[in-house]
Amino acid sequence: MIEVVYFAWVRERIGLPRERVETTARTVAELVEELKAREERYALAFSDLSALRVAVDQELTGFDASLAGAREVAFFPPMTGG
Amino acid sequence: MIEVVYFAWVRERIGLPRERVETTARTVAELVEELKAREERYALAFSDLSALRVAVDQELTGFDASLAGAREVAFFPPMTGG
Amino acid sequence: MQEAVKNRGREEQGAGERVRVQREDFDPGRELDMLARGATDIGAVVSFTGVVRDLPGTLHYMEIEHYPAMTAPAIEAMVAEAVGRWRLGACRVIHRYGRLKPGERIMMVATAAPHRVAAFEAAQFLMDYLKSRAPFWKKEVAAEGARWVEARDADEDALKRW
Amino acid sequence: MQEAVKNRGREEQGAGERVRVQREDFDPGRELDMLARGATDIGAVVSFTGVVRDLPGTLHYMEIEHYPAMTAPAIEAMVAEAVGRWRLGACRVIHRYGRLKPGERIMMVATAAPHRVAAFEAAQFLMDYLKSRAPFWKKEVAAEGARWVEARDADEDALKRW
Repeated sequence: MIEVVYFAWVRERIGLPRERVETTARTVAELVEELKAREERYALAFSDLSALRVAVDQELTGFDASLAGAREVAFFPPMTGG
Repeated sequence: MIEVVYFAWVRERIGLPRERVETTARTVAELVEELKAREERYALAFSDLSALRVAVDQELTGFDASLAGAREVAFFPPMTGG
Repeated sequence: MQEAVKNRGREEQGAGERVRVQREDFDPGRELDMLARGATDIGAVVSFTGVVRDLPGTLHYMEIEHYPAMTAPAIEAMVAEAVGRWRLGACRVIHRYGRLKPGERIMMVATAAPHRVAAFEAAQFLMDYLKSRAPFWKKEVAAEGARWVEARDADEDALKRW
Repeated sequence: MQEAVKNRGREEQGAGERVRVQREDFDPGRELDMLARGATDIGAVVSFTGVVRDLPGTLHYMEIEHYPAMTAPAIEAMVAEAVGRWRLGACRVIHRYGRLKPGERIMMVATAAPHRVAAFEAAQFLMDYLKSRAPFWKKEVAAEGARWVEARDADEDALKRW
């Protein structure tokens, strides 16, 4: 079980801020494939990975990052703070 | 007649903050030569022109600047504001 | 000991931490006063304050979303790097979230160092990193509709100089 | 008309001018508040505050001398250039003279612009020019004696980037 969190327009497209996901994915990329296979709104949200950023356990990382031991994965657009 | 003004260590070496000078100098450099010829303290203050800056009528300029129409000449070390 | 008492006094006022993520507004003048206090060997203090712009005059408000579990630790890591790299005597970052109207303050960075170049560079470093690496997202809600502010290539490029 | 009334109100408080050379201290927070007020299209406010350092701990005070007839006009020219070049929405320079103790504020520059890069650059430009082109001279009076602060080559070099 892994906690998956969404922010900004990713959250809006998927329609919820967070969910617990039962997964056997070993990497973020595999998790994304599982999610895209679920429903159209996931496929839409993840259609262009270059427009997305990912954090595993609150650390920015890449889509090839391992999920071994991970408790939380967050997906969001490029940040616009400051 | 021209008003000559001194600041910082130039003022301290010459021993006064300002004075009215009767001069026929056509440039700042000529005025400096006149002043140096006066007394030891002037010669000392003006011994190294590269350590001095000059303003004519409150505008920074060079030692070759003309004194035509000038009312005030100021001599001082490089500025250290901020 | 005296220093400890002073620090406790500051924390009671809720302004002792060097990173704060909050919904409420803040007082830049008070932050600058607190920053220099107690710090030694400071000759230069630089501050940056970000304000909600409303160029076409149609913005109702800006909604700032963030990632609570990540925000403060991510900014704290940036601050630690800036403090070490430019040997800052003091540093403060405050970033708001929630609904902000045009003219309202969004955030503030303040740096204190012995000399001006270090204070300026550290503040710019922090701004560049906050822009592209702190988990905030801005949505503009205007007469024309709502839209998420897009990251600009220039903001990503700005990181390269550090 | 409303703007004129507003400006008159500010000047009565003695803080409306964008360049001030004074013996008295000032309040950076109040200056920042005044700066943004009434200005439009501001997204970024940068401030620099210079403070008297006392690194070896032996400084009694710093004496700042200036050239009254030249100081404000020279700074005003620098501000006019910065405002034009970076299209600043507002700008403020305050510089003190006289006797200042360690920890006291010496001066402040504040710039307001639509974006952060312009506000930062304009503030750095003004600092670099104030350092080497505004007619101020600092004398440090310490336990060991008095000495005029010397200009540094690095300060002169800093002007080249503008």
